Amino acid sequence: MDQRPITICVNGITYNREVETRRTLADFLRIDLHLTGTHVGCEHGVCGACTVLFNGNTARSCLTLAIQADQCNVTTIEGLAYPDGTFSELQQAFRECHGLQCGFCTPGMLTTLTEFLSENINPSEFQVKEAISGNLCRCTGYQAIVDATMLAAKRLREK
Amino acid sequence: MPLVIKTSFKVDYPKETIWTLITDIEKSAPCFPGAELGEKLPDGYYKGNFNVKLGPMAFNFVGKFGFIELNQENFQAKISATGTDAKGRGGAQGIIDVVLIGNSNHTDVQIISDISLSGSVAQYGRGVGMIQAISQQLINEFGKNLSLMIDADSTTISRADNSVNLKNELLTNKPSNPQNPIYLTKLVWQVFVDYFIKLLKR
Amino acid sequence: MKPAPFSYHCPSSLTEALDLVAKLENYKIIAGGQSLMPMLNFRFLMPEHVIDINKIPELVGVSKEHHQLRIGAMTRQHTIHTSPLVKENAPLITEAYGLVSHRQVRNRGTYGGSLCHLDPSSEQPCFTAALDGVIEVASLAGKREIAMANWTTMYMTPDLAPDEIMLGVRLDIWPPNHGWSFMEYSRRHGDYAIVGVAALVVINSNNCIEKISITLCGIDAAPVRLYAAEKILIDHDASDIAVKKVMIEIENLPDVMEDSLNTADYRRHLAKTMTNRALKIAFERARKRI
Amino acid sequence: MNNFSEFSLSPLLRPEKFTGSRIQRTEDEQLLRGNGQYVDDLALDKVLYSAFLRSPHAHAKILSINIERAVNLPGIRKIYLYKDLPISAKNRLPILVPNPAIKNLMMQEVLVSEEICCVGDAIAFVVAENRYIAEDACALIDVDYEILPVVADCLKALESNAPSFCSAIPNNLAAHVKTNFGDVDSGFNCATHIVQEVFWNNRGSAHPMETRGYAAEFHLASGELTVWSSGQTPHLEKKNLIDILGWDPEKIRIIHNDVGGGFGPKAIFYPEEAMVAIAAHELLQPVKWIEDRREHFYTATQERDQWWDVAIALDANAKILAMKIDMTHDNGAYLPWGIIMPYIGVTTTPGPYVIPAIDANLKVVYTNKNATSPVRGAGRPQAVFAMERILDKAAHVLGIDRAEIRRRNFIQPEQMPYNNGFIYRDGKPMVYDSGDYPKCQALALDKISYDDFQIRKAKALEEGRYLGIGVANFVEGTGLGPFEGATVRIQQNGRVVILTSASSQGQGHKTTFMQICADQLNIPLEMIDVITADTNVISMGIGTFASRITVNAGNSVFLASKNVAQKITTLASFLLGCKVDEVQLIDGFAININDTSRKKSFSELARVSQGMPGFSFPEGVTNGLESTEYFSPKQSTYCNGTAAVEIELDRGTCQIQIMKYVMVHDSGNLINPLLVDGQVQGSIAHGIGNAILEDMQYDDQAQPITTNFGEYLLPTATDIPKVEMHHLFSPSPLNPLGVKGAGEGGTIPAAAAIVSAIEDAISDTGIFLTQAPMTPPRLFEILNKSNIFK
Repeated sequence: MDQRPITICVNGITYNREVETRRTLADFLRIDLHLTGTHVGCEHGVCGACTVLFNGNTARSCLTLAIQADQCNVTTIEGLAYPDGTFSELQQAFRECHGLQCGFCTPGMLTTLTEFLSENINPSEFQVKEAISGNLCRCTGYQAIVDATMLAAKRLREK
Repeated sequence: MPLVIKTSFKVDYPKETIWTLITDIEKSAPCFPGAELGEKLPDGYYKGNFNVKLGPMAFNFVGKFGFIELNQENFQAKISATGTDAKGRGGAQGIIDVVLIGNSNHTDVQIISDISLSGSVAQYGRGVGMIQAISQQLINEFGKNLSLMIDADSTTISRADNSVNLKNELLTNKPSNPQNPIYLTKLVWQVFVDYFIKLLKR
Repeated sequence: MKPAPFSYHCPSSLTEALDLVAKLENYKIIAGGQSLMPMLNFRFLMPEHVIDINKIPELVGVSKEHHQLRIGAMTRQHTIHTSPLVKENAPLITEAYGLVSHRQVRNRGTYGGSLCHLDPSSEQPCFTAALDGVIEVASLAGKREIAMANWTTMYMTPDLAPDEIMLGVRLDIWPPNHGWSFMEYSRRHGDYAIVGVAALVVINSNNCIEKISITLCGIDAAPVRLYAAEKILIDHDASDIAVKKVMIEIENLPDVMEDSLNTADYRRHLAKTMTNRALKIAFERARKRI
Repeated sequence: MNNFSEFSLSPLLRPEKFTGSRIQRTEDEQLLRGNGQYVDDLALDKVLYSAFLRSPHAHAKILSINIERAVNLPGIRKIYLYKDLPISAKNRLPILVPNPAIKNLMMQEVLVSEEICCVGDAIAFVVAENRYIAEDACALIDVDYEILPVVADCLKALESNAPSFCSAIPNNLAAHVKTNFGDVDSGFNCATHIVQEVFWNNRGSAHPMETRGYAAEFHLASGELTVWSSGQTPHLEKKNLIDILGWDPEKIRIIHNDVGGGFGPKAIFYPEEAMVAIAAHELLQPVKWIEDRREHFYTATQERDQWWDVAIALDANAKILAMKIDMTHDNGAYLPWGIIMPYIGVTTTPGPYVIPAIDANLKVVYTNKNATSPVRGAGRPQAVFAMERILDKAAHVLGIDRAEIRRRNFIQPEQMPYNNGFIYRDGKPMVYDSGDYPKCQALALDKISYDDFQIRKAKALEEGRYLGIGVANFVEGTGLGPFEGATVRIQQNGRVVILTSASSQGQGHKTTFMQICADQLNIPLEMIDVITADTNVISMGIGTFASRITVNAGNSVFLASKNVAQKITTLASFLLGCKVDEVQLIDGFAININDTSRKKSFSELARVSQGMPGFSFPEGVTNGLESTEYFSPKQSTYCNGTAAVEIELDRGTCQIQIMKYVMVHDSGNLINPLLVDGQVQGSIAHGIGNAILEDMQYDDQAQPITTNFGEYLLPTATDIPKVEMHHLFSPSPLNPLGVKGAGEGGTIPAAAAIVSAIEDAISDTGIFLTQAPMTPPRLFEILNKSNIFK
């Protein structure tokens, strides 16, 4: 078994762990670090539920090996709220607009849209739909997620 | 997933010669890219391995194969082959019809393979086009190798060694490529080397 | 759906990587991993070794060299998509990357990885062929260059020997007054194209076609460059008649690939639709830039 | 009908503080922080992981299994084969919903003993340190198969020379149900028009984003087994485990924490759950199995694969006189949910229309494909597809407008309650309880400006654009009994807890129940906790499916809360020295309205109600401030709706774009419109998937060939339009809240409306579309045959 030590910073905390080289980043976060907010929905990079911010940019954690995250920064859904624990504009808007039902796709939606809004706080509804077109949701029919994103964008603009 | 694949190749030999060669599994099998002949079973079948690359995927099908019909008059043969991937990724089973059409100096070998795949190999959705494309290439290769074997005097070539070398060259590595002459000459060269080595061994 | 065991290698230099590919059997190179990882998770692929070339600086970067654009094999798709240098010199590429999968994938996925995976529906081999890309590969024995036209040896199999690694691609820069369009049909936004087309054209002041390039993906194992059609269109006026002539060429394409989901007829129909639309846009853009 | 209506309700629920308002969900706080507790999130000490070796063949006999290479792999804890199962687990799984019409019953085994009946059947169960190793081991288990002839086509399966899908079953016919009412023959004899057509819907999968999963832990000290599941029916799971393990009921506890979507297939009991329980008990270590997505394609039940041969007889005015239905259901290999779903389909056919006579003939046929059971919509989408499409065809034949032919056949509101003639799955006559079908369609047509569509269409055509419009109506039996229970309790800390077995997969039940309870006790939501889906908190339960929870559990919460309010006021009246009707409940206090300084908190009252040793209660006071109710509706409630959709077809690609989607939905009173809108929008997305995207394909050897999300296409954000939603409120007279189910209505008419619109966009070809999904490749093949591209 090919095991290696890695150092990884997740949501601002640095972890040193031994990982088997074939272990995916998704499994590492969930099983080794008990950060189970990142969900695994398909393990072939289509559903987007496992999306995390990898050195600031979104990545499918089921298509990334944990070993590849050595010396890297990762942000998961657990790290999206403000340090004092208050919801980010996006999280708050998701709650107000009923942007989640079962909540399983939510971590991927939030990380994806966090990156999206960081680059565009004045999006059109279509741009939002494009931005989440790599994230599958079976409950909401997406509209409430789009509404939530538009609301969050509005608040970010007013901030 | 069931596939009917029609392939054919032409060789400049009388069909009698080709018939004798093809129907002698111990001789012809090694000429088939990826085929490794195993032991003969009581029921007349042979154990065998078939290594094939489906694009990025390399499979090693372990199974058995043999003739279920030999029709000397019409030069028609029916082969049955079944195999399971050694790494548990499913299997393949097929009935292969071979018909020889030709005259005293040319033969057109027509092969209709009715193959059905199971397990994850069947579910590699992008596979169908790939499998058809690859089949013709394998058959072309088969035809070339048969010719080479006859050229190199089929009587003196020891199958075992030959099969081994053919395997090493042809199969597990990069599949051969008509657009790539270098590779073919490499192959020809390889076969002759085997042949001479064997002569020297005597 | 977990990868089978493999031993992992992470060379920090090209020579180190070349040493590895020269000595290792049954290995796979992981670039962005966006195609490889699913195949590892599904266990379609079960290599003994995985060589990670993400830590090799020489393989990354976009630059302009003489009259060509050079893109390193490990340059991320998102980097290329958003590169001003690329947009200025090859807007076709920028447009094509807008259709490549999704942001999360483009952040990790690489140009070289895609060219080596060589999915017949992928946009990247298609625009590479359209821009007469030349692929640079290296082994311990030295460097080798392969024209995109010869890169595909068979279905999803590039002309890359086991001891070779792809370094990058050089692509022709078209004159500043050229028109372009990349169009594709996919079932959903970001899906692999069923059929895609890359069109480039230069039109002179009398609306005559001086230079043209038309390439299809999703039609065969390799991108299909419509050389015959291009020949016919040179010096032809950039009109609907010209477009019709290309339609005839597509109608006469010998064999169009087929799979369990999309028939050859459908792909041919899509090829005509997409080419028709792409050419009109390319003509339009070219005229604007005269 | 006499005393049909038990409860008299105003069309809109009497205004309350919480009930009826758009309350944000209490569930979201944790989910949005990533603190959900899905089954794979459970941190169990020393947990073992597992994987199943599954058959690559659709029909085969196992000749031999050799685990030598696998068992010696480091990290392997145990490999189970059929022979290793406890005796009680060697029987086939019990059928969940038996039916006398089932002639040949075939159910799954926990592990296959000998004969495989579909791809994905479990042959071996590997328990290991982690899932990676478990999968390594699976690849090293050598199985020798004898491949048997395969049944892949449910129509061919009935031919005399067809092979049998399973050697234990003589023929492939699982059940043949004939049901009819009225005089069909005279209907057809005196008809001026007879319109007939054969329709087909393909299978899809539910694909909740969370796959199935189970974790089990055996507590040596108490001898109890706890099973956490990602399911829909905790008490049904428990019932099955009791039989399979042969244990005392009180030793088995099922808990569903957060569940990542269900949509039907998670409602049935699967072999994997039994296997995990058995292993956890035997290995004295927690065992977890999480289905991967590929397994979900093989083993989670699917739906829709049906052939409908339908004929209607009409008079000169296009009024329907009679109908004949001949339906064949491709059931796949097993019958976990009996024949309920295809039967629901048949009985749903009449929908909102007056049909005096129907002769229905249902054949449920086994094939070597994955088993079927209800998926969101549960047989109704196919029925509505058949009914609405045949009406479209009739309209075409008679030369009248598609909306007009529907208008002429609607059941009128004054005909309510209306008996449609069939006996429903609940064994009761199908009596529609309320609804205004003509108004529903009229509103939809108005909102999509149906009347001037032809002008839009003509104008678009001038620009070479092809528009189409489609309309579909449905009536859906929801809120099925028998019951779902709830306990409401005031605890000694003054907080209120609601306990119910109703399991949530994202519907927001907790919030809904809190709203209902808060209004009855006049307390803020923050004072309430809700515990759902734990078999230890309430003795009986059914589960979450068939849009039944608000009707059943919701009304139980309502009644139990009322009882508790009663108990509080009675007790308080003694302590406050006033009459019962002088006690008012405000924010957790019982107050004497004559002297508001005199009040008792819920906490004080709860303590008193728990009694003091030796002291008796005053007369009229009973112990405890709690009540348990099992509301049992006397029959189903029937929600209805109309979908109207306008599309543009791109003939160059055969892709359609939905320009406008209007949904008018009537599910009676709404407890929380915010959540209902979410349910409807979500179920429409599922229906759009069924209409144009989701196409589960098998080859002629019953090999599933679309087993990943790259080839089985779920709708993404760019495929789903912003639906214009309107609600009508026809409260059900059958329950105190006047509610009906709302979770599936969006899915049911979607394919019928969209395919009708596509057909309208190719009206120049005269082609009639009979299939769903109408994917672009499928539409291309149809159009190409008609040479319109030439």
